[in-house]
Amino acid sequence: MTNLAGVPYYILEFGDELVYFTPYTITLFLLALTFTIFVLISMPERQVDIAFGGDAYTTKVISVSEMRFRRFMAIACGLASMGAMVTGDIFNFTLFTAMVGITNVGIVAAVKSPHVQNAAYQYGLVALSATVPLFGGAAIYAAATGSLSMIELAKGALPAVPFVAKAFLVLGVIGEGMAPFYAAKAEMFRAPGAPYVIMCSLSSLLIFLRVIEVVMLG
Amino acid sequence: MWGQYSYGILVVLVAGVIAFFALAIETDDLHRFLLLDLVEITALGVIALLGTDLAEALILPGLTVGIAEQLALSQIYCTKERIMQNPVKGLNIEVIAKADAPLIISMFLVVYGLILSGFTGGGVAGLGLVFFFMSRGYREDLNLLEMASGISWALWIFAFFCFMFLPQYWFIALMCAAVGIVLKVTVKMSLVGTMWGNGND
Amino acid sequence: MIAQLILATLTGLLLLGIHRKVIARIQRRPGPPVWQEILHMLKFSFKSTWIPATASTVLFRGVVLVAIGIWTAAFFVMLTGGSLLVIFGIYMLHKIVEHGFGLSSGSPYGKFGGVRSVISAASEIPLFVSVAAIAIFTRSFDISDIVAYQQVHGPLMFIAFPAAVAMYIVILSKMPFGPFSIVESKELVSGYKTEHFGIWRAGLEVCNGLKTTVLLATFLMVFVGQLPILWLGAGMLLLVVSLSFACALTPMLSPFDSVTVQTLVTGLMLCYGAVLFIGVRA
Amino acid sequence: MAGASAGITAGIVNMLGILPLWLYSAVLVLSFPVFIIGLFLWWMAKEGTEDIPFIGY
Repeated sequence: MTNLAGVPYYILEFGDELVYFTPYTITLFLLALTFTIFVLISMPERQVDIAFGGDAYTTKVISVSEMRFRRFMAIACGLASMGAMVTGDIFNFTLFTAMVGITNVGIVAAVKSPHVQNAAYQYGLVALSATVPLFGGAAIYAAATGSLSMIELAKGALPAVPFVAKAFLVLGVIGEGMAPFYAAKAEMFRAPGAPYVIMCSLSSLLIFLRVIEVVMLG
Repeated sequence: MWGQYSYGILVVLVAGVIAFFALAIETDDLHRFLLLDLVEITALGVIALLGTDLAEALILPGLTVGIAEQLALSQIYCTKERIMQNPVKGLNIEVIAKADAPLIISMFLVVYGLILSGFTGGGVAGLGLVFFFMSRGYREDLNLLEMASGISWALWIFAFFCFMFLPQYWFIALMCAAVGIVLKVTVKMSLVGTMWGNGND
Repeated sequence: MIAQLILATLTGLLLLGIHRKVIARIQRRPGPPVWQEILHMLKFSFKSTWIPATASTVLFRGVVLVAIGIWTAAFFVMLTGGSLLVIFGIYMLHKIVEHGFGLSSGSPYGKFGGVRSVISAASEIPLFVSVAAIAIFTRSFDISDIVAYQQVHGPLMFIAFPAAVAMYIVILSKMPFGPFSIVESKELVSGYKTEHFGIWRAGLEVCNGLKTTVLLATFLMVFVGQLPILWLGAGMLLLVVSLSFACALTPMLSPFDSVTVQTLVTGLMLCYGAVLFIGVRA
Repeated sequence: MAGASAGITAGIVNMLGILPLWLYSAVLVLSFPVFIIGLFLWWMAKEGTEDIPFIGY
């Protein structure tokens, strides 16, 4: 299956490190870009809490210093996911994925709510342990085929990639990102500051979509 | 070759399984955090098994990402458990603060680092300075450190141009570069621990 | 092509109206007229609109544009016979739209809708297994190739029946009033779209119309093959009526049960995929 | 208003059919949402004053 996600439109090579765009990755890349721009220019919303049994309500206001930190982290997250979308190198992909994990923790780390803090900590533990299968998978890719370049893998001339390596890669990405598989990530989304929090779920979805393409290569 | 690799990866995977098992049965948050370091090492083991130059190039970013994640998590742990409210200033142990030993050890380390020169030397000398600052609760003068850093940078650039345009003076250039990088790494190392907010003000 | 786009939107909204009508008739209610959803869209677009004082303005507006934009892209991919992966990538990214709609207003109801939408992301996994199962047969992800394969070998509906069932369930989870539509269940007022009213809601309706057309037409193209336009319409109508029966006869599941059922379907699909894969290798 | 006119002009330019297909669809993907929202903004009734979100009955 050489023609996986469409014909690559554009390939940019720096020796072994390469960047390429297919219709699939360019769609994902543009979406990451769009949301990064939203994060850049939008102010956070004020989340409304209702005091039950009365008409009273309160809004959670995000302080400027907290907002700056979270906006920075969200932009970093957007850049990392953009990188993961366009890279043509499996190890770079895992590095970007790990970076998305760190920035996801950072996005909610400044929230003062103990509930969210706890969720972020638990998420961080899982994300950190997920780097083991992630890097391990990439290393087995390199050991079995002698190459980390996705273009080379797609050509089909290299030895077959062992199933373990693919399973490790998917396991790592699921550990870094996918919300339904553990509740901590979904709990993080209760934090106020929608434009930033949404970056967490966007980046994990994008990376999951990309890893599907990566796994089907080679 | 493939046989050796398979055995190696089997051993690392068994180690990984043991580490994950420990992680799974541990319930205390801090202990789990510490165990994670153990888990992380198995990932580096898998990469190291490649046994080529590529492995070295891959371990470094892997290690950096791991350390960055651990730093982020430890910060969250601190805010989560409200440890940040009572900051620690240096090693406030009276025996160390009064004695001459830290001074002597630091001096030894710095001198040894200067003799070693280069990246490693900078690391050793920086360690000496860090030890000294920590034991004395020294108020770092960031301006001085910045100046030293700038001078070392200039030295390095000078050495670079020397290599480019006056290759016959290569020995001077080499010395300049060595001294420059020693200073640079020393300064960077001694900055460790000063970026944690305004604890020293 | 703009005409096709607008036609697709109106068709989708009409199908959603038929969906409502059929559900109502099954439940022995008169129900709204079939063009109610189109009127709905127009009505919202004329209404006086403002953005809640607590909202994150840029995201509140931007997410509507993104919602229409991604489904327009999916429509073009479908028309030109592009990669199936792109359509299903877009299908998954619709989660972000729901999430953004829910969180950007600051309303607690919207927030819960958004969080539920993230939790129910498990429903998307069977989709990828079914896509992979199709690819095992056709050796390509391009819709044009899949259509060409079916002209030789007959409809994939019969060749890969479990994959068709899985994709049917996936479409079911995106239909309103279905057993899996926990993101807009009534205890959350309107779920993620609680605070989007006026023209922003009308924009969401446009997106819903496009989405319905694209999903149904893709299902038919992938599992039945290339049909003449009239037969395509008839097939979509049939599909909508069957979906309405499924929606009308099942209660809405609780969030926990919904995720459990979807995870079970995922597990079954993984088994099916593994069997196929081993069969191809052997 | 600006959005609507941008959408319409983009549409007219693309009607000429001199552009390659992928560029055509890319432009349309970008302009269609703007066109729709711009159109709605154009014929929408007067804007009201801001209010807090719905907090229950």
